Amino acid sequence: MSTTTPAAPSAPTSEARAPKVRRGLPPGLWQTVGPAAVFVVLFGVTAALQPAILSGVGPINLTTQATAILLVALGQAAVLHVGSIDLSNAASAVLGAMVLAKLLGPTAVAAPVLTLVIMALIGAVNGLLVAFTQVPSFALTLGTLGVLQAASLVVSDNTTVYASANAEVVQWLFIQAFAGLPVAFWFAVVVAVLFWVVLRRTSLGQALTAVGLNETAAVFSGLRTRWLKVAAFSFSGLMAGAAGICIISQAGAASSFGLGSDLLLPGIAAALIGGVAITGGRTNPVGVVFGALTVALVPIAATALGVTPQARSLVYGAVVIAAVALTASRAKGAVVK
Amino acid sequence: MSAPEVVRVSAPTPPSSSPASDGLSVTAAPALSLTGVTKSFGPVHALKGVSLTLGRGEVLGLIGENGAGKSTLLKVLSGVHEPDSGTLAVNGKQVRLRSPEDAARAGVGIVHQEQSLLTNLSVAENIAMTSGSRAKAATRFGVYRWGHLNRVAKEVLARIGVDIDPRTTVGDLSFVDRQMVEIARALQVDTGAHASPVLILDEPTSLLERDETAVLEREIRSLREIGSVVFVSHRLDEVMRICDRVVVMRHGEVVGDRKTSEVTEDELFRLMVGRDSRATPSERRTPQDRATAVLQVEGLTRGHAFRDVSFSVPAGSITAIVGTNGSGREEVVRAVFGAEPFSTGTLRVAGKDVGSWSVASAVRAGVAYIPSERRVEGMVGGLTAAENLVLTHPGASRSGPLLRPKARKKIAETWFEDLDVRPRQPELALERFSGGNQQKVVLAKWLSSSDLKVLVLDHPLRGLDPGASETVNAQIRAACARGAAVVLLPDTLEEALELGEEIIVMRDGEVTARFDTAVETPTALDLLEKMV
Amino acid sequence: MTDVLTAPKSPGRQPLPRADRARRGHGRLRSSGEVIALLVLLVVFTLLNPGTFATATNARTILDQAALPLIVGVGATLVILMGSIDLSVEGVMGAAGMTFVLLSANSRGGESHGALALVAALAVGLAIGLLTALIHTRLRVPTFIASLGVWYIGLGVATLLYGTEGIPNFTDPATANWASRLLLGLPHSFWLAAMVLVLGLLVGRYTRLGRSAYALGADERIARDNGVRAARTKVAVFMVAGGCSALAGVLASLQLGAGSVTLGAGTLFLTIAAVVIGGTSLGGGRGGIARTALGVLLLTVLNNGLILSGVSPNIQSAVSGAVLIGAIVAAAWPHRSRLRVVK
Amino acid sequence: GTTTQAASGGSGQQTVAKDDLVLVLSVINTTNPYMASMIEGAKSLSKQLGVPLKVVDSGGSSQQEISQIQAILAEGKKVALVSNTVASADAVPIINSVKQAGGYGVIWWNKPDDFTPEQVGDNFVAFQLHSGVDAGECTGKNLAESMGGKGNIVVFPGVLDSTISQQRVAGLKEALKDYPDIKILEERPANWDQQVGFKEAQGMIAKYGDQINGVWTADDAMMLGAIQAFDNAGTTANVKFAGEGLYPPTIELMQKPGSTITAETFHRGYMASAIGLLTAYEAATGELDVKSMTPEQRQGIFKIGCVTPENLADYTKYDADVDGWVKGLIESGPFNAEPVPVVGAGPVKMPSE
Ligand SMILES: Nc1ncnc2c1ncn2[C@@H]1O[C@H](COP(=O)(O)OP(=O)(O)OP(=O)(O)O)[C@@H](O)[C@H]1O
Ligand SMILES: Nc1ncnc2c1ncn2[C@@H]1O[C@H](COP(=O)(O)OP(=O)(O)OP(=O)(O)O)[C@@H](O)[C@H]1O
Ligand SMILES: [Mg+2]
Ligand SMILES: [Mg+2]
Repeated sequence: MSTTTPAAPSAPTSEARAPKVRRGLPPGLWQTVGPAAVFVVLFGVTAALQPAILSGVGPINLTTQATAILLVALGQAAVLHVGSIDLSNAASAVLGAMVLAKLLGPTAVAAPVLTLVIMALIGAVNGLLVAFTQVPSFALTLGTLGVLQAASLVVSDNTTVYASANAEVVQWLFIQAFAGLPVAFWFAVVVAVLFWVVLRRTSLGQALTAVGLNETAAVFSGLRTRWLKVAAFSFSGLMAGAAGICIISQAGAASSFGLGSDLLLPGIAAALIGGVAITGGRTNPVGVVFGALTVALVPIAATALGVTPQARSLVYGAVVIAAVALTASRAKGAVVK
Repeated sequence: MSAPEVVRVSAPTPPSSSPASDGLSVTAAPALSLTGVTKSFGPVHALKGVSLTLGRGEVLGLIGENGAGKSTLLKVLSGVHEPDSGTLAVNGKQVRLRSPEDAARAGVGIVHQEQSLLTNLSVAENIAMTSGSRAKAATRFGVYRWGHLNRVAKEVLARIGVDIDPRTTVGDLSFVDRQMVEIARALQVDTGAHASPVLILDEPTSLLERDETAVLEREIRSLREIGSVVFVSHRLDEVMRICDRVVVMRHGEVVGDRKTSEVTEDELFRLMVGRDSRATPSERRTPQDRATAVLQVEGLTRGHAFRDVSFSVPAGSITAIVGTNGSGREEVVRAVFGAEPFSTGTLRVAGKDVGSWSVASAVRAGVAYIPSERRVEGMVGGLTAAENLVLTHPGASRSGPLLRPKARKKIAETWFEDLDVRPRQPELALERFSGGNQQKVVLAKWLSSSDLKVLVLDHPLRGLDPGASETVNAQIRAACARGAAVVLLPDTLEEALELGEEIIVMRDGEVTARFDTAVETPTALDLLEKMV
Repeated sequence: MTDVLTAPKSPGRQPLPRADRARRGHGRLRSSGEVIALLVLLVVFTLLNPGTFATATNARTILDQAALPLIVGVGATLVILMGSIDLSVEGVMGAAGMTFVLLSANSRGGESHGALALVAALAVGLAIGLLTALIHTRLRVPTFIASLGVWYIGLGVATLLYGTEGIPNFTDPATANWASRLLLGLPHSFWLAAMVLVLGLLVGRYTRLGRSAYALGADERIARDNGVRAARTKVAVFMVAGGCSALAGVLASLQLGAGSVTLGAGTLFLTIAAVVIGGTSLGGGRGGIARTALGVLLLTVLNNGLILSGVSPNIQSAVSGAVLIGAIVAAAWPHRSRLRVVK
Repeated sequence: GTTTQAASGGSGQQTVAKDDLVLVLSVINTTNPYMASMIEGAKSLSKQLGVPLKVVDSGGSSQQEISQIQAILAEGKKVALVSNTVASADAVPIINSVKQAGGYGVIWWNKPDDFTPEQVGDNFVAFQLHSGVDAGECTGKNLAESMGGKGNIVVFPGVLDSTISQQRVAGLKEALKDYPDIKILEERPANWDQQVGFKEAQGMIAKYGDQINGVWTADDAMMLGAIQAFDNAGTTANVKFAGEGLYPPTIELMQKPGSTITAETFHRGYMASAIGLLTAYEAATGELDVKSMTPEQRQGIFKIGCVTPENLADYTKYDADVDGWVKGLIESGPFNAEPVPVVGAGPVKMPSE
């Protein structure tokens, strides 16, 4: 009840409280370049303190780390774009990795494709439940998170699943390089660019945006809003499957609590640092690329800055907040919750 | 109806202490006075040196086209905006209103253009939520006194003749009741501390049905006893009936200040729009064959909402449905659009039976719907005007799955010219346009269909100024000329009589009368009789 | 994540869906669905586990285990009622719990500072809540991300406090056993939670803070225009939530008899699930603390019952998840309509 | 295109000058006593060898673990690394990046079975562990003995997908074959976590009450949580406990008269990290010729101490002088130091069911 804080003087309307930062930039410009700028600055500082990161394996490691994060973040961005959230995508990624590891032996080259299809279908189930039973996605995907976790325990029989046969089908993704960076990363970037094209240049994208900005009006405009939501969740599942492929490509094995199981929060952070509005309708997938790179850079930067291991999560939290504070798209006068 | 007489007749005798009831002889300091108030939003000069006074016990009408600056002026008066320059005096004392709280403390209460109740809280709480001494009394040692709150709310509501249980959740109230709660809340500024409180009403009636406004009119007139009122409306007849004096604004300036007893509606109209005549009603068309109608509704029923509703609309004809709030007419047209379900009955569009009906399939069949709730249902505020325009019927702005921004811009520019949408910036987010201009864009969004068969208009002129109303009406007629069947839920009976080739009257979910205006000429009274 | 019924926004379109009317009177327990579900669970588990489920010992266990999510749930509900969310729960629990242990008599040789330890732990929670709120209100960062960052910050603080020495255990046996000692036949932990719950109910129903939270959740713009001090309310509510989490951290360390950075692991999602199952809308404005208490009991009984029934730990998360899905789908079913917008 | 990895296969062992070398220890977290002990051993070795040390805190996350190791590799120094991996599969990307950066790595506790040092080459110097089966057999036997060969026990394994936990449980079951009157009531995975151990034990107490005569846990953190739950129920005195790893609080409890902790094992984090780092260091500097290492040295199973209340003091004496023990290790080499010499070559054989 009693507040001991110097609360902001209550202003009459929200419009009057528009932030005073970034005056002088044309509106919207910062939202576009902000995520990239944040990354470049953080990278610059790190490189200045630790020049080795610029050469040799530094960029490779950074992009290798960023790839899986980027993939789940793109899926998350699609779901956030229609105003929902997907808390189950990391669990999907792990399950996807296990499915892939099990399929590689019998189906070889077809395995990655099958994995993507299966994971997209799982995403679609999430979407169907959200759209047709009309429940909040936050709660629903919290439930599917539990189900998928159990599924991965069952699929893996509580152990680590190894991709012993035909591992080379996916291994090259992080071995082959283009312009000095792993091919897998470029694939993810291409997905981001395609996603950008879909959002900005296609009617599907415009419809998704309409749903995110005002779902009721989208319904009244004759858009098939439920199927659009299903599409967004399917894309999230698909991207989780792609992240699963990355896990097998990198580690050759997957386990329920191993690599990929903690991609949820980094994925959300990457999307938000990439300028995705958590309220929906405002997404720049290219910004998400830089969001993912920033998230992957934080541990590296912390090491370079000599932060002790004990203080690392503190730094991580502070950077996430600062980056989002700098890049989040906040419509002028909009209520932030 | 001659307005001034009505005012005189129903005006309560002013209390002897306040001789200013007719706004003529202001002896004490005026309740409110403004001098040289300016307010700009970036490049938009919303108010350019506005001066006016409001006498004690006076009801002042404020009219003007959309975007004239009325709402902005009222927001200055109620502490929402601070003026860039100019002064403000309440009861002769110069004041600075930095927040709605300041305003309430100074005795100024407001009912905003948009409803501003918290639907999840009780009536009593909403009434208590305004700041000022009442709100302070609502708690003791920081603890809510529910009993006290309910008693106060009951009193306040009783004063405007409303009997609502103050414990009801506002979301459960009918729209009219909510509006009454808003007024009751705004009235609370009168707490003995204020000799002459000021109540500001920004288009309180634009969302009400005609007959519902009668209650409000009575209340507003009786408010003269306890204070002064500023009243905004686009309905000139209403202004003439209710107000003692009218101030006309145009482009952020006061262009006229007249006593209602000395002015006519036509003169006010001229002042508002800066031109002379009002449009003449179109000629009647010949009756058409209803058997081949584009839209055929037969025995449509859904629970208690509507029962056995039948009508048909031929191509190029307008059917107006009138009825009071709760008559079920909105539900019927929303069912026609697929936005709400119906349990039995048939719907035929262009001769084809419609089985499983949804908005998407309705749109594909060529049905268009202009909702009354523009902001929520009609437009995606965050998209640009151009994007909104082509969202449903992309036309040339799309080839296959790909969008063509240039073609879109061209389409939008054409429509902006045709409908005189201002500003002429189709690439601006639609939420940044004024309500009237938003409505024009929403209209264009549906009219741009190459295959428009049925056009459903739910209060298309709500909140529009007379000039904009004419543009919209012209477009409705143009759509008819192109062969669309129009279903119209008009704002006013006059509108129905002017536009409707068939007029259907509904009450309590059932059709109570039909008039074919080609063969008979009903009066507003005829319609009203069947409505209530 | 907002849950918006379009109907109330459409003036003139009355009456509202009937189910919505049944929900009026927020904060009051009107929804029988959850109560019935709880009763069904109780009956089913009693039948499945004769002699073990319906016993005084098990009742105590359930109440002891419900204590943590109940305490956290009070704060979380207030935050969610505002339409915000507080993800920092586990970080706050870690930091506050560690503070408490290190200021009490512990195996690292720390001396007992008595009540100061409790005060300091609560202060840590309040400070972290304040931090979240200030990041949110001043920098206009959505609470989701502000509290996500603060979650990490809390964990970082806990880790720094922990340092590199061994586990700090309470050395005073009276302290180490406090949580589970009985008072009137029920464990202290439960009485503590009950106290917080009652306070929370009073705050939600009778104080300006609680009512302002409801108002902000319904429509922040309107609430502001009606004189609700949005920033102040947010700061206060987040501090209350931080305080609740801190108290939960203290209780968790008492239950455990030791400090641990990951003391709160699992509490966040459990609590949010309980809030949602209770029927508080994630969009804000609707629901209440009493409902959350019911949700907590439902989930605690479910978990306890599943263990007693010998459900394999492998699929326990699936069962909890499926119950969560089932509960929210069942709750949402009557409200379904073509125009309902849920995010 | 080019490849991001150095050519695989048996690239020659390139020795690294001591000045270019940095020791790296990656631990799962910094707050578990075992992990804290690993850090302590690594610090001591670093000091005594005069080589700098970097500690990686994985924070329980594979993602963080790998990215931080790669961040250190990106700094350009050659590493001698020991990783206690979060998940066994993490060993692959960790070793691959170490190899690519020309460093030398040792993995402790967890790795995929078919990912062996011999197969990767010189840069994957060794894989080391204490046999979980040995530990399970030891504590299982001692617990059963202390219960007089009969009664009911509940079992708390660690994280479900952990190999080491599965080994320990298998060892326990193997030992219990000799005690047919001891019955396992239920297995409840408790995630290596004291809090989870506490909660799961609460559930078991509610379910079985006085039927429980013994509690077997796959490590001491979970045992301490379980003891707290039994303390709260007031039944600690009636129940025998078996733990693993002899944490400092366990020692205190065991030293108290009437302690019911009857079965423990002894091995130390500082020993593991020092052995591992010394192995990697010696390979890096050329002191150890990787090609001529025996299978026992490349996939070493290290001895585990079997502790009862009676022989407790024989083991606790080592903790008093960590630096001294590390000094001895440097002298004796990584594979022969008491009480943890190599006793066999991996992989650990699971007892047949
Ligand atoms: N917050 C604002 N920011 C920018 N421009 C504004 C703002 N408020 C009002 N305006 C502009 O000020 C002008 C006057 O608007 P105002 O809302 O006062 O008109 P109005 O007379 O109330 O019109 P209507 O009859 O449509 O309600 C318009 O051009 C409007 O665009
Ligand atoms: N962020 C903004 N930038 C520019 N103009 C704005 C902004 N926010 C609001 N406005 C303007 O504020 C004005 C007030 O809004 P409102 O929708 O009430 O308009 P209005 O003029 O009253 O329209 P109408 O009566 O036709 O509904 C609008 O004209 C709108 O253009
Ligand atoms: Mg206005
Ligand atoms: Mg208006």
